[in-house]
Amino acid sequence: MDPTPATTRIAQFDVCYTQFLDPQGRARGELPGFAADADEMRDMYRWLALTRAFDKKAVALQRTGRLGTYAACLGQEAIGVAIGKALRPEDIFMPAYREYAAQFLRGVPMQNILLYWGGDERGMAYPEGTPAHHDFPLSVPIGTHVPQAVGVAYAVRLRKQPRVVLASCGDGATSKGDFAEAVSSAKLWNLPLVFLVNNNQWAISVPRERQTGAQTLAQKAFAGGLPGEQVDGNDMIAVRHVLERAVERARAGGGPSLVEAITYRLHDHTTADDARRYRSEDEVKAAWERCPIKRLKAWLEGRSWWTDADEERLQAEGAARAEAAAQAFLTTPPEPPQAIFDHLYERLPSQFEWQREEVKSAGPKGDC
Amino acid sequence: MDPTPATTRIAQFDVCYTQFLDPQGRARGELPGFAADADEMRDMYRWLALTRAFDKKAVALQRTGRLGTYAACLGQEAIGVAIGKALRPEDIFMPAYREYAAQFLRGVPMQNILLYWGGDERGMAYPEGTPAHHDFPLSVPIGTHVPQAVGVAYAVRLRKQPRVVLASCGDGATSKGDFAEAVSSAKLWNLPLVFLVNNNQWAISVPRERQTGAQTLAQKAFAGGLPGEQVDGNDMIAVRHVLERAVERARAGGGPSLVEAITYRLHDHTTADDARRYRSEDEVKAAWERCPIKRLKAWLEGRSWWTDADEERLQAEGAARAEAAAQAFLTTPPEPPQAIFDHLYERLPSQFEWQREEVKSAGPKGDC
Amino acid sequence: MANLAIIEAINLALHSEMARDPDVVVLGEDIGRNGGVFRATLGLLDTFGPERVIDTPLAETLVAAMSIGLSTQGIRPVAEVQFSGFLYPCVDQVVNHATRLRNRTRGRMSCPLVIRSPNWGGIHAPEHHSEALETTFAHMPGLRVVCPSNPARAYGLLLAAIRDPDPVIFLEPTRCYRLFKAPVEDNGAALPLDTAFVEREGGDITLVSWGATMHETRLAADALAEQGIAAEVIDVATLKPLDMDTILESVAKTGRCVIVQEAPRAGGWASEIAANIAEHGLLSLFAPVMRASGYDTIMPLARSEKVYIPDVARILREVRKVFEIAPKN
Amino acid sequence: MANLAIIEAINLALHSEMARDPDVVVLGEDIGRNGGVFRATLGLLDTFGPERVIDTPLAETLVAAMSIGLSTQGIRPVAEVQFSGFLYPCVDQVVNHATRLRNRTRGRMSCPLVIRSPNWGGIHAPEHHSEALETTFAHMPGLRVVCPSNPARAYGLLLAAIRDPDPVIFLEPTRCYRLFKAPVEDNGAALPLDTAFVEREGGDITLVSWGATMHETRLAADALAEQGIAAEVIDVATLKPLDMDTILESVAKTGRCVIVQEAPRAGGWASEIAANIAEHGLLSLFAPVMRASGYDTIMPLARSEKVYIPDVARILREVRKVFEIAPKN
Ligand SMILES: Cc1ncc(C[n+]2csc(CCOP(=O)(O)OP(=O)(O)O)c2C)c(N)n1
Ligand SMILES: Cc1ncc(C[n+]2csc(CCOP(=O)(O)OP(=O)(O)O)c2C)c(N)n1
Ligand SMILES: [Mg+2]
Ligand SMILES: [Mg+2]
Repeated sequence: MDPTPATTRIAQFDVCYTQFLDPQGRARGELPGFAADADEMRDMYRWLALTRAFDKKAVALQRTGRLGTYAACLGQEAIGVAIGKALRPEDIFMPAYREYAAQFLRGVPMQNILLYWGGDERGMAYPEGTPAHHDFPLSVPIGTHVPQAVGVAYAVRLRKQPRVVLASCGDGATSKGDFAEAVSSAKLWNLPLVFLVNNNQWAISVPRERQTGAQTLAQKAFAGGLPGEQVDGNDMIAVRHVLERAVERARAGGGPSLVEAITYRLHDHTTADDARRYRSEDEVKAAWERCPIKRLKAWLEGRSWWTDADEERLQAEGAARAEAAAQAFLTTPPEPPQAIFDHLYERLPSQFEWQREEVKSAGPKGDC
Repeated sequence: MDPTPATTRIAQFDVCYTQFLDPQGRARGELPGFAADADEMRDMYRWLALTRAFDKKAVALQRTGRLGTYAACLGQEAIGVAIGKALRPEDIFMPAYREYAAQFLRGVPMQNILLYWGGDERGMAYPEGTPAHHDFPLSVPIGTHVPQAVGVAYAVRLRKQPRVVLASCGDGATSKGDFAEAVSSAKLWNLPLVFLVNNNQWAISVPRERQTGAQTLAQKAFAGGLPGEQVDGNDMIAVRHVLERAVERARAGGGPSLVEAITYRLHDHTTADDARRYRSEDEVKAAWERCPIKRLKAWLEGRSWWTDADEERLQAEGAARAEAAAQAFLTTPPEPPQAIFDHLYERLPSQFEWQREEVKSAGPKGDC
Repeated sequence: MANLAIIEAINLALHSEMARDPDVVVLGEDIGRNGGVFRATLGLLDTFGPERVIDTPLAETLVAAMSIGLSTQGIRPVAEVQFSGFLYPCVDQVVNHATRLRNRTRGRMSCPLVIRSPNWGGIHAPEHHSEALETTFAHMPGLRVVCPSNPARAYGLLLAAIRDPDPVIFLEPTRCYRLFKAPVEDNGAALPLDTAFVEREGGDITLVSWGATMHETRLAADALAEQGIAAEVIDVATLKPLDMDTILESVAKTGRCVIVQEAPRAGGWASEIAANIAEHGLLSLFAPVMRASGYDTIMPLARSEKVYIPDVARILREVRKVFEIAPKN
Repeated sequence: MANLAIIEAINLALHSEMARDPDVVVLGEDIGRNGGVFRATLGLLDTFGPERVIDTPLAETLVAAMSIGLSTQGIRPVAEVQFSGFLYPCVDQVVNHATRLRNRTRGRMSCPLVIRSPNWGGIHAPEHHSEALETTFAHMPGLRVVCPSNPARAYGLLLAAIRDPDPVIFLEPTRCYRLFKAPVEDNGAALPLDTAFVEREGGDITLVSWGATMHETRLAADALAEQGIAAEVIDVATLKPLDMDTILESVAKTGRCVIVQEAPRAGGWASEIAANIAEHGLLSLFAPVMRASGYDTIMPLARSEKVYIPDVARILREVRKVFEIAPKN
């Protein structure tokens, strides 16, 4: 724009980027308070590692024909752990589908995730008594759950509850109108709502820069007048800090905001995908250098908060938990066939009874 | 955001506002080149006045039961004239429904607009040989035509044509996901595309500030990495200048952009609406002070480019044209009933022939 | 007991249920200060305040999605979509989420929401304001689709829809909003959401319809009565779940059936009813099941809308065909 | 003449028509470098370049709207939507614009576009990847809805769809993509878009289906043949406009009919066909028209999808009912 005397600047917007640890795990400056708590930091590391162990197991189950299509979270574990740590039990989490770590922290048993990708709806019946029990299930239709978060947060505000709603979605999801309608409206009611964009650089085969003309995804916040910021999503400390700040601002009445967490999808899109078709091995290799687990481990070790023995114990725990989950999943008997009618309505209208009866008398047909 | 040493600013966005004439019609500084052309400036004034005469006639026809629901453009005429002037004949205009002035400039006969709101599809059969013949018809489902503009502009670019596509919509439309999907994607292909937001402060009864949390609508551009700016849409000189600049940038390969033109809906939303239910008379009265016609007239008079005799002639022309359009509309015989099948497909499949026959033999049932 | 028009009965039901149940909220475009473009929500803002009477931005996907979000939290949202032609942006949210959240979480979560919208043509409205959406929704598993046709049913069925634990699409007959008044008791009593209403008994032919075309159907029955033909008139009212028992019972008695719908013929709900009769009532039929229907063309603009909408003449034409094949003896 | 699977025939048709007509472009998510998640667009990017093979952002409304915009300019867009469960965000654009632009401009503009999508279940895919969308679209005036069921028809019907001057929804049988191979001649010859195919002649009963369930229907016909029952098998292929003549001719001969569909039963296209038989073929029927159908419930996740999808046993059960009422003499 050529400014003329008749042109005045009326608004200005910034996008900031936060990173505490460099890829080698060296602190770039002063760290947030929680980083002084060795137990807490070790716990975060533990969840990263457990999630990776789970992920590995799930892929292995799929590769051996014992699980359906699975969407791995390899390399993106820190975002999930950050969500799990930033939210309080009473908060409401509305995931896309790669934030397993957050779900684990909120009480979703690992076998539930396996059941889900194994084709069993009971995978999304998260147990009573856990925070996850009031969380949303995974959402496959991309971005569609995001505007629902506006309604959930509205309900929270209506009831004057001190709860925060966090909806996460991928970089691809930010192209959907659903996402934009949510962002555009959230500030109207000053909702206690955080939008988290899990920018893993790819939406199946479409790279981030072919997804939108926007230079950052954080700036999509401005379309709704929200603050939007970027954070290194592979820096466990940074992503937790930034998310926690956004969540607590929302809780304190400071309104909605958007966080874009930069990460990288180290795995194929799902087990049904072959990413070598569309991206270079070099790119993936370079991304491994920014792995969140390696980075936090280096930092912990630098502080002498982590030993080889700790690591060995943790690896064993991860393998054992993943194996236990796999066993629980594999030994879960299928539902009776007529279960496909049992949660259609609160009470099945009599008009559909004969269909349920037909299915019941035809007997089991399931497989998988 | 509390900046820490770990936080860096990575992007910045400005929204500017342009106004050349103050509400009294006084130039606030140097004017763009076209303002030195007295004939051109008078021509713009003429189109403003003709449009207002048409608008008045249409409302009168509705009030006397001779037209269906009509959406007036009272007070918003300058935006339409600016579009008409900024576009070349070969460009493609995709209107919402209040930019009649642009349509008139591009060759839509006034009676076509009356036919349309009078409930006759032929109103949108814009005449061959006019630029409007390749323009889109009015679009009632709010915002839905905007993403279509991405496809139209893509076709233009594919064919390497030196044409620009301009899609206009209201402030309310910017809340639709359709609008956001278009904005988000337009820069990916560097399309020759201008989004014009006709911000008349109201979407039926919903005021601009209850439409979105965004401080301006111009900043919705940033969600797609486009430049976005605001202009005084009631300042004929400013809105033409800013639009022309956006159109010519697009034509020159400079890519898509978004212009938010600030105006005010002086009339009820449509003739079916009663705006007194939800907004104050004071607000409307104050808005009349910013009327674009009054403003340009004052400026023209200040330069001695417009006389009372000119005004009288123009008013007479406007009344005569509007009356002629009304007569042409009122004397247009209805289509035969079976016409409801004649443009359903290029050739009506034989399966539907009997329906067409049934309608034909039942004879006319139309009214209105 | 007041004499009310359908739109007034809807307004009364909303007032009544919002007063009774503090968890009920209404939302939509222009439903607050403006009271809705048809005034269905008139007075709600003043009575219940802006927290429970939510003017939304112009974004129908958001309206549906917000309703889903609210309903998962125990709120009972009643959304208004201004005209049913603008319901299409809600379809994805309704079918991919609202109808299946209960099922996909095995009962952990649910969506007790209502989406109301004026449906069908006949008021000389602008383009896209006269659509017939009932079949699109009624085909979706997990949904209830309700189409009231008189004031008392509008009141009682809307109460039922709001109280129902599952999602309900509530399509109101725009052109009948103020067409006639009838007594409505504000007794807070819901009507059943799975029952067709036999409005008028008759042994010669069964006329089946719902929503706006109930009006033309009633007039057709009047006209037939004058010709000495006793039509049984059934208001389907709830399209899903569909009460075929009532229809089949009637057809068993009359042996003749004409179904009246305004939606396009191909794949309309009349076809579903006819198919069920063909399956379960074939042996009682004296003549083919005929459909007096909207045509398989775009709803025309105002000047030709009467060409499209099935009128009494079109209904009688189908009835005549039936009696030509199977004369009254 | 090559032996091709359905997915290969689709790929061949795209290659062939893009080579023949420079105005044809393809667009959609992951259709470029990745060749589509099912590889329908394999090789197109290398052959025709990124200007004509457009990887879109993840926005289905945009994909539909871009297709509309492109088609108005004389381009022939062939859009892919990754799974039909993600077609819902296209519905508004299709019904409020694509199907009616010609009509509302009285022929001045038109939308010769194709939207392709894998439809129906059976591949153990994740949630929302196994939906049956055909009826939702077939109810819309101004549209053509095409569901191929074998490689040659996939090739010929897709060519026809691309060349058709009006919008076409093209729903492909996901679970049959690679199920079998059959000869396909790459002769650039389109098949008619308004004609059902009598695949197998027989005088005892008419079996009608389309898309994926044609497979189970063929197997059912085989099983019946072993029992000495000669089934006439009709592939509807084009749901809209619907070729009832072919179906009615067959029913006139057999007097018995079972319609097989995977979509939910209520309001499915089987109901439309049954309603038309009830209207026009009533007198030739020996027994009720039965529907072997998907159920009125949410398509289950992979473990139970076979419970939902009509299999040979379910088809034979409906056939048995027919013969119980009207035994073969
Ligand atoms: C509405 C919709 N369209 C298409 C798909 C198919 N699909 C599944 S995942 C995916 C890419 C998602 O990308 P992103 O949002 O970045 O999330 P990521 O998988 O990278 O975590 C696509 C296109 C879908 N699930 N939903
Ligand atoms: C998708 C859709 N939703 C609702 C409506 C009903 N409606 C017609 S105009 C309008 C307000 C439009 O506001 P805006 O975009 O600001 O345009 P304006 O009328 O002010 O020019 C609404 C809600 C519609 N036409 N389309
Ligand atoms: Mg991604
Ligand atoms: Mg406006």
